[in-house]
Amino acid sequence: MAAVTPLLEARGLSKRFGGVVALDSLDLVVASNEIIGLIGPNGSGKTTFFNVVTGIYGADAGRVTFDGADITKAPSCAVYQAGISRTFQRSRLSLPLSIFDNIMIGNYKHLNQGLWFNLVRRASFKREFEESYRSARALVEVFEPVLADRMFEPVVGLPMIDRRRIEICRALISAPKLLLLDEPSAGMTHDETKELMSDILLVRERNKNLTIIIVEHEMGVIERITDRCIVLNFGRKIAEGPYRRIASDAQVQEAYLGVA
Amino acid sequence: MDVGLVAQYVMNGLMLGMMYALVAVGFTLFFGVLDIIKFSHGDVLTVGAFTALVTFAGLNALGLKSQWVDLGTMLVVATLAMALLGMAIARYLVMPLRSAPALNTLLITLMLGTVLRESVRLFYPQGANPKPFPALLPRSSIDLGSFNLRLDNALMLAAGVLVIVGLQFLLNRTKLGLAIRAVAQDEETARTMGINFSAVVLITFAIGSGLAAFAGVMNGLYYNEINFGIGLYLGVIGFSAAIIGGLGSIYGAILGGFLFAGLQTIGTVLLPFASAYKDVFAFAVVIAIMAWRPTGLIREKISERV
Amino acid sequence: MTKIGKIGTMGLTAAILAFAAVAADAKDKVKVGFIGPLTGGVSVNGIGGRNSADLAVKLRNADPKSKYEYELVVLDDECKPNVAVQVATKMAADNEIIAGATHYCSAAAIATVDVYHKFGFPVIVWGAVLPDITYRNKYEEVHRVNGTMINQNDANAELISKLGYKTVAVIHDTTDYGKGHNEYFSKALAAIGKAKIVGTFGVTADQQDFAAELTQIKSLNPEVIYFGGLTPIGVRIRSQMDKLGIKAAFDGTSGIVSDAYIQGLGPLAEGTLAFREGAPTEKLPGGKFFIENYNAQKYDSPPEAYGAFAYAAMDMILDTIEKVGPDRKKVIAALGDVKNVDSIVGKITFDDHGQNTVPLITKYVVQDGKFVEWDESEYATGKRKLPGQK
Amino acid sequence: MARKADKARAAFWPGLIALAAATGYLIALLAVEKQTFIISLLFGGIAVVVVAAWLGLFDDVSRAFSDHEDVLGGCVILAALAVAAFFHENHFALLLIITILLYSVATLGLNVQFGYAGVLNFAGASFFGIGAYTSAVLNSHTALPHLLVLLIGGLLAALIGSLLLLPVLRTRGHYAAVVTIAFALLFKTFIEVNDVLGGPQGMQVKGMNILGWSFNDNVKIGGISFSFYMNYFVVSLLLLIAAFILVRRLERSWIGLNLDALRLDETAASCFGLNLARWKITAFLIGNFLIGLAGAMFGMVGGFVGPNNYTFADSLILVSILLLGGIGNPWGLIIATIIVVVLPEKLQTIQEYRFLLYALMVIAVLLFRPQGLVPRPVRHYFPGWRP
Repeated sequence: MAAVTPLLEARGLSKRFGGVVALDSLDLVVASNEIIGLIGPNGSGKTTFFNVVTGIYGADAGRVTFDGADITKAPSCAVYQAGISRTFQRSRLSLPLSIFDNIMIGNYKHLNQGLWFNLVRRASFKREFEESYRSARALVEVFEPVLADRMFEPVVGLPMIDRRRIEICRALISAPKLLLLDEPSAGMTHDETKELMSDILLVRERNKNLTIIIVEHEMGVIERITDRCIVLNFGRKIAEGPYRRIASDAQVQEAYLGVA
Repeated sequence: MDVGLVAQYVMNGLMLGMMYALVAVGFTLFFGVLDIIKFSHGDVLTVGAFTALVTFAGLNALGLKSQWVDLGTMLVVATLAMALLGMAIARYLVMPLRSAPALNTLLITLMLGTVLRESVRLFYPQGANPKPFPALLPRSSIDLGSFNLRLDNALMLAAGVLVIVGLQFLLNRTKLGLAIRAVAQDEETARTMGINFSAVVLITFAIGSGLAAFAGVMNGLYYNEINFGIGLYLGVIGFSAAIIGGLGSIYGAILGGFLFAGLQTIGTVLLPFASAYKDVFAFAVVIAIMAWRPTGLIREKISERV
Repeated sequence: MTKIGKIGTMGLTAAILAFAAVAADAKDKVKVGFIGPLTGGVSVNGIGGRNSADLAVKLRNADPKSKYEYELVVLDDECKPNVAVQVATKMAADNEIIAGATHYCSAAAIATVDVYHKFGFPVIVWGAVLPDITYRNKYEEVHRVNGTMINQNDANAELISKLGYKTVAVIHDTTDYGKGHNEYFSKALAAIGKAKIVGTFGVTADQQDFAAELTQIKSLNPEVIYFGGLTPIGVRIRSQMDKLGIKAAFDGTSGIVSDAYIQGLGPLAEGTLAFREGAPTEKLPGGKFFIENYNAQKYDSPPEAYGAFAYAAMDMILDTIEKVGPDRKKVIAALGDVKNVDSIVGKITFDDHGQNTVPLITKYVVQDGKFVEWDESEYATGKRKLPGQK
Repeated sequence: MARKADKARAAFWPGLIALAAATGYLIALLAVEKQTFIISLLFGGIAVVVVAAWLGLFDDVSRAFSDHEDVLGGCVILAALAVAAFFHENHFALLLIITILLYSVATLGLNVQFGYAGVLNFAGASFFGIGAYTSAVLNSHTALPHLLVLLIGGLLAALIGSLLLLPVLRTRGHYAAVVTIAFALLFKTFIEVNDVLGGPQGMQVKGMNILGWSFNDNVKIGGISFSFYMNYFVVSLLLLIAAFILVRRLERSWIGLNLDALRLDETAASCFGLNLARWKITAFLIGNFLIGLAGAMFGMVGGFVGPNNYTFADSLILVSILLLGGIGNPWGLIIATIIVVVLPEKLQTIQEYRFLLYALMVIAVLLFRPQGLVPRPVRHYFPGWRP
């Protein structure tokens, strides 16, 4: 994968919480159209990396460039505008809102946010609304056709798997360049996870230039969908490469199992 | 301005600050364990003061005349009664609303405050009028130039400090305190540690409300007058104090209390012939502080998992 | 509490039924109004006034010669301008109510005069003493049976000067009532020219802590503290004076002439001066008659200082309605020329502003837990001395 | 509400019937004077509502409203006119109705702030007061047209409100609460102690006057004479209609969605491009504008402004209206406003006890129906729209 242009690039990225070092001068390069598995034991800084990239935390040192632009200091909303969207470890949907609303939250940059447009020009607003409805519906249908008929029901009543699906739709609706998946399997059965993954791959089939970084504990998932893995431990990169190679790496096994 | 006058101002400020601090501490305790604002706190104070007054009348009816016995009994009765009231409030109004948005708790306790206040006004004989509160502390005073130090004020100040120190000890040195702090830190972990959550909450409310009763009696002794309205004002100020100090931090509450009193006093000194502006000044500063330190002077540790 | 609510309701129902029973012989019903502070710090005065007005109505209804069956509509102004405007609007807006005896608090009264004028609703003020209520505008709707604060402040200043005091600090609440007292007292004192005012402090009517003001006053070290305001803060200021070791004499106005003041202070009230226009109730022409009938009704609270005036105001309203019938315009016209009309507070004459002239001013001093007339007090005889009294 | 989102439009008539009943009830309640009747009327009303709710009739009503809101909205306006017509000579009843209308406008503003954006505002009464004082000052010292004065009242409230923007934006939850609480107390004290604005005594406000049509004179049309409050009623009703449409459209737009998103989860919202500050400011200013507008109008109606009208306690009344009605639901707000304004007024002859009963009532609602009387339904961008 030498010659591909880097989409996301982190250099010497560090983040400290009080005494705890969550990221320790991390270097990491992700090329376009890759699917990267970001793995490592709990507290090895995977989620922190996502939070730093998406501007929820500011980095203490180092820089992050995305698509050639420096986004180290960029606030969350700017990072999204640049084309990065994410899911969360603990599902963060707005429960009282409808499925459609939740997905539309993810579509902020494609919706006309002008006061005048929204309040006065209701006819054109209606047009935009109907378009958005169609695209959202189409996306949901990929994951679960049943949900597509319940677009205006609150998500609060839905099971975990459906919530995950909607969360992923929310992340995909804005057609991002980079998708950060934070433990999509959390709180789901093995089969559910499988199903979800194939749906994600399906979406990617349609949209070739979608790059994905996935944090996951289910090694089955990692093995199945990633082109390449990056292993973190105590905030530093300890290994990198295809899953097979990584799996046999001594350091990695030590990190995970604590055996030499 | 001569020294004596300064001393006088300082004394006024300290007395106010102490009372504010006592109220603020209550707010902070409740917030600590339940992340809620119990707005009836101020009116619990009122009820406490009136309870003490009734006790006093009762004792007189019994023919007891010793100041110290009177005072002691009044304090005990009022504190215990309010502790019970506090537990009742926690049990029947606050706990049931845990799932509801925080504002509902704020509002329900606020309405409860109205109920308490109105009840005092309506059901205490002539409750609408200011009531004389017995001066049970030795009133002898030393005149130092234009500064006159009254023994009773000094005693009250001391008592207040003692109570706060005692509370500190309770929270930091005892098993109960540990439990309370554990719950305040993280309810779930506390439960897993085998702490009886609701018991801790009830006890905390008991303590907080007891403090309010104490503050109420202090207030009565200081002004030698109580009326059904005292709680509302003290409540709001105590709340502001707890907030600027930083909710959940006892020190913050104390700091906030004295800070607010200080602001009011400074306000009066700065604007001598418009001392009415002192509250405008004080609250303006409060707003400024919130802009400067959005989570209070002593920052509350917010750990948001993302 | 709902229980109490219900009980209240039952009581009310009973009252209404009783009324119906009395009204068996079909006289026309006529509604008249009363407004006063029934809640809040000065509620005793309001309730005393209400009872007195109620007494007037009861006696009238008991009188077989009366043409109409009167019903008293009572509203609470809480002694607050804003509430007063609301209830005044409520009363004046109700065309069934012909006229009203209104307001103990000047701050409330002055805020409402425009309302009464707007709705053409005749009122007789029964307790508020601010001159502007009758004199600021020339509203034919507004009348007043009690005197204004001007005369009482003249008497006040005179006494202070006579007692040989040289320095006075003034505290007044910042409503028109307190400001008025400040204005007229200062004028009167200056006119005599014996004592001078060393400092003036405005305080809000619901203020709790006066340490700040009093500390400054202390540094000014006056012989007298004049207070233009009502009982509640009067009580606070007096007791906090003691806290700060201020020895000055406390000189109040009609606003503190109330049992609540003495209840509120206990022994500290001793030696407080106060002034009120009109003779003490028991010395009024109809005083004995009034007190006897009042007690006969077994009201749970006393008539207080202005009860007799409330009675007189209501009685005059009823007389007028009896004379000209239940019609606001006619009542206004009739009240326009009231001259030397007998009443329990003496002869009533309304000047062109509807103001009754009450020459007599009573000076009070608190002695052994009672408001005693100054001239009969041991302070006048010199048996006791006010702080700093020469 | 509409569980199985049936494709068919819901029936129209349940809404109409409910509306008619409500209108009749309101007229009765306002007309009755005798306490005994009022009490029985109240308990009767409560009983009916409870039974109807138990029979699930209200689901039909709410479905009717969500599908035919435009038509039914028109009917509501007619109903309001009918009530006013019934009391055309009764000053006080009209005043009450006007109060309801204007408080509704104010709470709609509060709703944009707290109900949608989640920005706490415990100084509602203060901004209301700013509006009222604006009209007091401008009407007596300037010759500005009074409709313009209303506008200025709103703008001024928004402007002064923006002084609080920095702390409001930086703080959250209870900390945000204290900012507005402090402001509420500051405002009241300030008005009280400074003489320029009349101090505790307040000020008189000149009545409204549009193109020489003086609102304070009783009107005679044909043989019928109307109370002068009728003038104010018409304008107030127009204000409410405008405010309602504004808030409704706001809710049913991407902006409404943004506000919900930032209320429910700021972090997630900002991860999807939301500029938190921008939308909080928008909501806060729009809200204060509406509150100030209502205040300015109310000042002219009441003819008097005083610091004690705009205390912290009054702000809390406004907030409690929000909770009673069901946060975020404009219809609920109006119902709650009617209750909160009319109830204490009608219970006044139990004078001394009215606050007590009123407080107990709110407690009961919070305990047994915390989501408010009329919970907010899930967002439908266009009433009756079906995929």
